[in-house]
Amino acid sequence: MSSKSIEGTGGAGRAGDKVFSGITLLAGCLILLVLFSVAVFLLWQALPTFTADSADISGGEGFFTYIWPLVIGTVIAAAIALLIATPVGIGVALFISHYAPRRMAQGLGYLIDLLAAIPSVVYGAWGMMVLAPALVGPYTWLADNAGWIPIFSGPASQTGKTMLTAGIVLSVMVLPIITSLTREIFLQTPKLHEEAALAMGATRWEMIRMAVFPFARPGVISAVMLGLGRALGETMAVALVLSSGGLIASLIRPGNQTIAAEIALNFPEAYGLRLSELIAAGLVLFLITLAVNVIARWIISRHKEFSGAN
Amino acid sequence: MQTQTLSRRPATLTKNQLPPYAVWVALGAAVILGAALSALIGFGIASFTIFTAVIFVLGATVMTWIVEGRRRAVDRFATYLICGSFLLALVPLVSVIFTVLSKGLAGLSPDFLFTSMGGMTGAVDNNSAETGGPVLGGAYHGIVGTLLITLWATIISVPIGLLTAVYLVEYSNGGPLSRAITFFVDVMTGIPSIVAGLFAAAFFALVFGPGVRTGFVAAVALSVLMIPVVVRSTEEMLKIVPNELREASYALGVRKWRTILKVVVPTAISGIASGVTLAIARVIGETAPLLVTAGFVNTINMNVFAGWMSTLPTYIYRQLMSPTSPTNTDPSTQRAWAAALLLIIMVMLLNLGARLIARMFAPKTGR
Amino acid sequence: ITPAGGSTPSSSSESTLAGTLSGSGASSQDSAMQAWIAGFTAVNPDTAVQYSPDGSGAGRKALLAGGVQFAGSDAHLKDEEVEASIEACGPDGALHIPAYISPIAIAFNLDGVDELNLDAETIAGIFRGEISTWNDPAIAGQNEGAQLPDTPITVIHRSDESGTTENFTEYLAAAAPAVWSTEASGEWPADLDGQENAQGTSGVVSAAGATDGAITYADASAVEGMGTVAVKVGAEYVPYSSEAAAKAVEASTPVTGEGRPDGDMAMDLVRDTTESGAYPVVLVSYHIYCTTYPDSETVDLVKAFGSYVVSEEGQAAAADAAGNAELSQPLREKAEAALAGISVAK
Amino acid sequence: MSKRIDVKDLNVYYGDFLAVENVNINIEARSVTAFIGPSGCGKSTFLRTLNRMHEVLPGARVEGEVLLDGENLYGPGVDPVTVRSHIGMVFQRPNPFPTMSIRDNVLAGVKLNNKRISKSDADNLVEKSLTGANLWKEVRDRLDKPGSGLSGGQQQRLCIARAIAVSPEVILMDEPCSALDPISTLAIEDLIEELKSDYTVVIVTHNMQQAARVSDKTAFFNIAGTGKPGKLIEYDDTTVIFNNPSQKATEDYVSGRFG
Amino acid sequence: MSKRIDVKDLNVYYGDFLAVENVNINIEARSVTAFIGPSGCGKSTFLRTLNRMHEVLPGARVEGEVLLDGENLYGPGVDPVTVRSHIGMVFQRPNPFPTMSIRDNVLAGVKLNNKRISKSDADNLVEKSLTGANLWKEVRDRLDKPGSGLSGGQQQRLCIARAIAVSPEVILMDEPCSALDPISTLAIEDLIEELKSDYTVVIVTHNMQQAARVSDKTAFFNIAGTGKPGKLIEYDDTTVIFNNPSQKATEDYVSGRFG
Ligand SMILES: Nc1ncnc2c1ncn2[C@@H]1O[C@H](COP(=O)(O)OP(=O)(O)OP(=O)(O)O)[C@@H](O)[C@H]1O
Ligand SMILES: Nc1ncnc2c1ncn2[C@@H]1O[C@H](COP(=O)(O)OP(=O)(O)OP(=O)(O)O)[C@@H](O)[C@H]1O
Ligand SMILES: [Mg+2]
Ligand SMILES: [Mg+2]
Ligand SMILES: O=P([O-])([O-])[O-]
Repeated sequence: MSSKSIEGTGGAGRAGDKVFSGITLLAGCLILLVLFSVAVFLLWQALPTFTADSADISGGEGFFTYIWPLVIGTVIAAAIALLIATPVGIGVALFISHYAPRRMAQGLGYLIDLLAAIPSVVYGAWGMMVLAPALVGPYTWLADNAGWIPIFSGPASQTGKTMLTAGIVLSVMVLPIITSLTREIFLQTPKLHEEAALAMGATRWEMIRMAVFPFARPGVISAVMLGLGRALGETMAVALVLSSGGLIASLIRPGNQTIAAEIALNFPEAYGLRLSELIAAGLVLFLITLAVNVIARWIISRHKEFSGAN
Repeated sequence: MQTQTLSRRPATLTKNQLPPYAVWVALGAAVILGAALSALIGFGIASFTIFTAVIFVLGATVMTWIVEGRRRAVDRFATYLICGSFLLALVPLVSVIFTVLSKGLAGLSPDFLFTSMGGMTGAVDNNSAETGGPVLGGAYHGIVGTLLITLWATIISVPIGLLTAVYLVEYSNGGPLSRAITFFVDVMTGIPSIVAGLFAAAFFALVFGPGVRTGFVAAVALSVLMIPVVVRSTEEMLKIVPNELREASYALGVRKWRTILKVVVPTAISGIASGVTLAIARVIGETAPLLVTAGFVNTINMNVFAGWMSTLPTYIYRQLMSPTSPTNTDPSTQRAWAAALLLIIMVMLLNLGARLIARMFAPKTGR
Repeated sequence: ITPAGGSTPSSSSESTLAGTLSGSGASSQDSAMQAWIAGFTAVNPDTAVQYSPDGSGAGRKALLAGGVQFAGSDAHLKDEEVEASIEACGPDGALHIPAYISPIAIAFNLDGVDELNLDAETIAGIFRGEISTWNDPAIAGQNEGAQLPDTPITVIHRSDESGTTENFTEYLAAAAPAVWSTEASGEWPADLDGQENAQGTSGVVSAAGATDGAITYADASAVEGMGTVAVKVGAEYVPYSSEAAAKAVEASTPVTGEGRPDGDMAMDLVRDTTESGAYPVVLVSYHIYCTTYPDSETVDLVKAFGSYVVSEEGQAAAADAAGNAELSQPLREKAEAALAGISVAK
Repeated sequence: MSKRIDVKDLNVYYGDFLAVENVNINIEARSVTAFIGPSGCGKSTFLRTLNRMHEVLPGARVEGEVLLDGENLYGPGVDPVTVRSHIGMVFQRPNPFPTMSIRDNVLAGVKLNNKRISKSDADNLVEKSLTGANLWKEVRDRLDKPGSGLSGGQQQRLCIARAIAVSPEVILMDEPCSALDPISTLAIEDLIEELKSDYTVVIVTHNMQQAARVSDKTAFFNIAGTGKPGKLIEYDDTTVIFNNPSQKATEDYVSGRFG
Repeated sequence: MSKRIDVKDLNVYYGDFLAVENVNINIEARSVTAFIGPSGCGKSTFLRTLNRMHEVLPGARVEGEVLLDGENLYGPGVDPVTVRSHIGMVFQRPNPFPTMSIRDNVLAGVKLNNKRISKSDADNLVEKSLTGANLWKEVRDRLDKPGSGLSGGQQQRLCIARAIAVSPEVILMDEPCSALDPISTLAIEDLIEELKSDYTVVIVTHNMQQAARVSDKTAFFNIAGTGKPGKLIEYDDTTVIFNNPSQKATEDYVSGRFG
């Protein structure tokens, strides 16, 4: 074959590389741009709220007084959802990755993924028509027998549409997100470390604690964050399932409200300042998400020295 | 050297083992005790199951602790909790599916699939409720809208999400820009869907004047919700493509971009497909952003660029929240649940389809 | 071309109308709207009318922004909106036509009790939570012989901002000012703790239907099968009915003021009326049109649709589908005259 | 403390695939036994059956007997977890737990059985194990640093320290030096020499020189081709295997004619 | 077709870490050159600098010159992609593209670059390359089956076929047999023997017997300890390196005294 030179060829090919990497960069920047415009949009629309006379804001005592019960409500709903969904989700993921017979594992994963296929209106309707009525009995029981705990103080809701119910519905919606991601991560635990633990005479659970959890920790945290995003932002299910009201400690009485549901319920009739208020509430939700993500990243990075990625 | 070992361990390999039937004995005892206890507070399936499960788990654990020691007991306890959490997760799934099936199956007729709500009024429903006739009207317009809007949302967000993931995994080297993108993608996952809708509506109003509501605007709103999911899942999938394949390709004198398109992406395609499916499943059920972007109509519209459109979720929502006939809500309720069933079936089919496509392109491991 | 306002669409069966009319607004008239759309497009096959039940506020906002040609609204334009309407609709601003009138029923779920007589103070007391059991003397005193249990009263109100709530609280604030101290508003007062709520008319009705001892307020068409309250007006107790509602509407006072066109039908209901046989807990939902549109096709379409809605035929179709009250003859005539004034912008 | 291992008629499977066929071998206590053979002949697979690590892989199973001082590891009622705490293992790639400090790595196995080990006992044990693994001097000042910060050779010795901390009777090593530089390799070889006075040591190596240097007895495994099962060809004193093997294949292999 | 390689004063870095220091070597055309040395001494690293694969890793860089028939691979204006199509590479673990058939794997170098090639040309090329890699007979009937369905040895030969299909001048192989069974190893060694008549072959191996069997010249690399740079200790005819090396370290290594 003729002797080829290595110089001066491939100019066009190089351009291809440049163009493609340029396009990918563009796509990345586009995302930043979209997010930036969402932020600008929120700020711009919310601005009148912050300059308005505090007597004109809903509740008549300024934006802070208006928003903070909603913030607490949002946090409570998301917290209940995560408190339930995180352990169960991790359990389900572990079941699929380390406990179920290998042949069944994939099918079982598909089954759980089905939960993600159910639209939120349907969850809302299910929560309102099936779950809430079913929970009236237990709530009454709780109010009678555990009423001294503030979160269970009575009288219990007669419709079952309470914060706890909303949290449970949210946890069901968040579960498949946490499960499907953590499952993938658990499956990727280095065999090396799993075997190191087993060879030392660890039981399966000890192996999971020694090798799987430390490795998966950052991944599990991001999975939970994704789930949290869903829980914080969910509108329809909460709007349908929660009998909203002012801030109260009891989870089995009607009361509390989340930001997303507040926006959805009041947006249609909102006008002028009220509209700005709702958008400002959206901005606050945005900030909560931001804060939560910052904290999550901080937790992940704090243990970087000991991270499983080394 | 060491004479006394720090670890206590049985002298032989088989000491301190529970016989295999012990677990069944524990289960039997738990069932009986559980029934007795739940009878005390008025027998119910739920309380019976809970009592039995709790007694069984605790009993078996304690039994193991006594005979086999702490470590086995903890292991057994963890095993039960983990299997239990799986069973627990099935409860809502079964309940939702059962609810949807029992309320919606009756309404799922060919008529429902192929007619719209055009011309349907409360009078029609009143009539069918009073005469016991069939429920008329269907969700065809919603099916069309759902398919078109989701399709467009996918067309917009998959390339952007995929390319961004490619940038993050293949090009960025963890620079500040990539960290910014990763971070904001995380933040994007928390945007409430209604805000995405408002944003898209405001954006199009700014460009095309007020009141522009089309399927496409809705698709843009859904894209804002879809993109982060696509980026996240694709990123993870690209990361696990072995480097040796990239190197094999480079070593053949293949350019990086071709390597990415022809080797890396195809290898990860099955994971990407399931990520995209997850993203679609995430947005296909959205209601709130659709109402402010695509409006709501009862007639068929096939054009995403002009005119209002309904989707199945908005259809469900409207049928439930403002029934066609306020006096006889049953026909609307039935239509809503039938549409819900349809929507779930659609997502399942989509999921299966994605798996099939993925299998076609996926790495072949036949032996 | 249809003669202005004069004839109903049925007389122009060879319709030459074409085009799409978009509206947005109150969800209360959604069901009636579907009937109007079906009836109108059946005789005008080349037309399309779309209505998005986004809520009254959103509808008015969309009309004023030029996004739709008409709005459906449970309330008439506020003063600052009237100002804005001059910019959006021409010098005469926007026109209110009452299209949908419906009594708001106060409905409860109590075994064996189908009807209760209550005065405004008692109703307000119940909905404030001050009267908390069904056998409270305030209730029992007005209902000799009724079997009232000691069930606690569960108040279920609307969780979303709504025209129904606004009209209901307007009634309470006007008729029982001593008890109902908060201002009328589309949002339920936030300081009333421990009450249940649900989204939308169907939401409150189904929640109340499933809860023993519940009481709620809702568009009367939706409360089939529940016990309802006859409201004390003057000296007598008036149960809800279409006729009683229409009577209350007739007794209303027109809204006047700067920037409202001639013949505008925006009205303020007299909630504390003592007129015999009137049921003052009533909701009037308007169609709000511009007085001028940029082109004649739209003008024709708007006029034709608007006339159909208020026509005897249109009102009957709506009442059939949605169970609301029909417009009375005098109101209908006034509405048709007003619609005739819509014209092409200069 | 050290125990002998006798293997009888062992067949090892991955699902339906017979990976190692019919092995009979008697491994002496307090000695170093080396397994050599070409890649894929089943050395690792066989080694892993000696502490029931094989069955960790899905579908993997075993037929036959492995006797630890006469007790069958695969007998009914034997818990693999117990087996593994009697028979320790060191892998080809050093695998300290990345999230644990050096100290915790050493104590990882001990803490499983003895949750509330006193601080002084633990300190003693850490020092003794690390000294036993020839690592104490190098890491005494940074016991609280992550184990993954050590060099490859140090990590491997840390893994050995971790294995001997639970005072097993047998230590299995699968190519413990193949990822290490020559200096670390020498350190590990010295260590093996020392370990043999207390433990039964079995080592897999692809390096015949290493086998010759460290082992008392050597087992040569071979495979007839891809898809065929690996077999134990010859097992004898190391000097015999390297200088005077009875099988032609062994001679070819140790003299470098293939592999 | 075959070309010689001359390396001048080459330093290879991973970020700030100097992995290989100051290598000078002249590799003959139409010959087999073997790199041997203990693990971590930089054999792979150095090999990868010969076709600019090194710089694929983030932070990796090179100082010095590598001349392919006198032309500097690291000269300005030289496109690494072009370099790699002149100098092929085969890796330690066989890595056929899992999404492609056997035929597509062989054509990968051509097709992935979107070069248009007629069906008959492609068929010819596939046959020629697979024949060149000693694989044609075994796979001619299942060219459309996935490449990952082959045995390890066949996969490795498929990778070699893939490498020679782009008609390179030099073929670099990084421990091409270390994952293979003895029979496949022999097949590959035979193949290397044949390849040498057309290509310049450079092979890294940890198996000294293999180096002795297949190579004409041998380069011995060594490392002083973890964290130190690897160095080329000695480079000479294979017979000299194995029988009469001039350096003490080389002698120690080839005689199995360490490594
Ligand atoms: N997880 C597994 N599943 C199926 N087969 C396997 C698995 N691991 C190994 N094998 C097969 O078992 C046989 C023996 O493999 P093993 O790893 O024991 O060889 P080895 O002698 O240790 O080789 P090396 O020197 O490369 O480590 C090989 O044919 C291999 O392909
Ligand atoms: N990607 C990398 N980043 C940083 N350092 C590396 C990287 N790859 C290898 N090294 C270091 O470079 C040195 C040489 O490694 P190299 O892989 O070239 O050795 P080798 O001689 O090929 O060893 P082996 O026989 O184990 O393959 C080692 O110290 C290694 O730790
Ligand atoms: Mg091995
Ligand atoms: Mg190497
Ligand atoms: O009609 P509403 O405004 O009460 O929903």
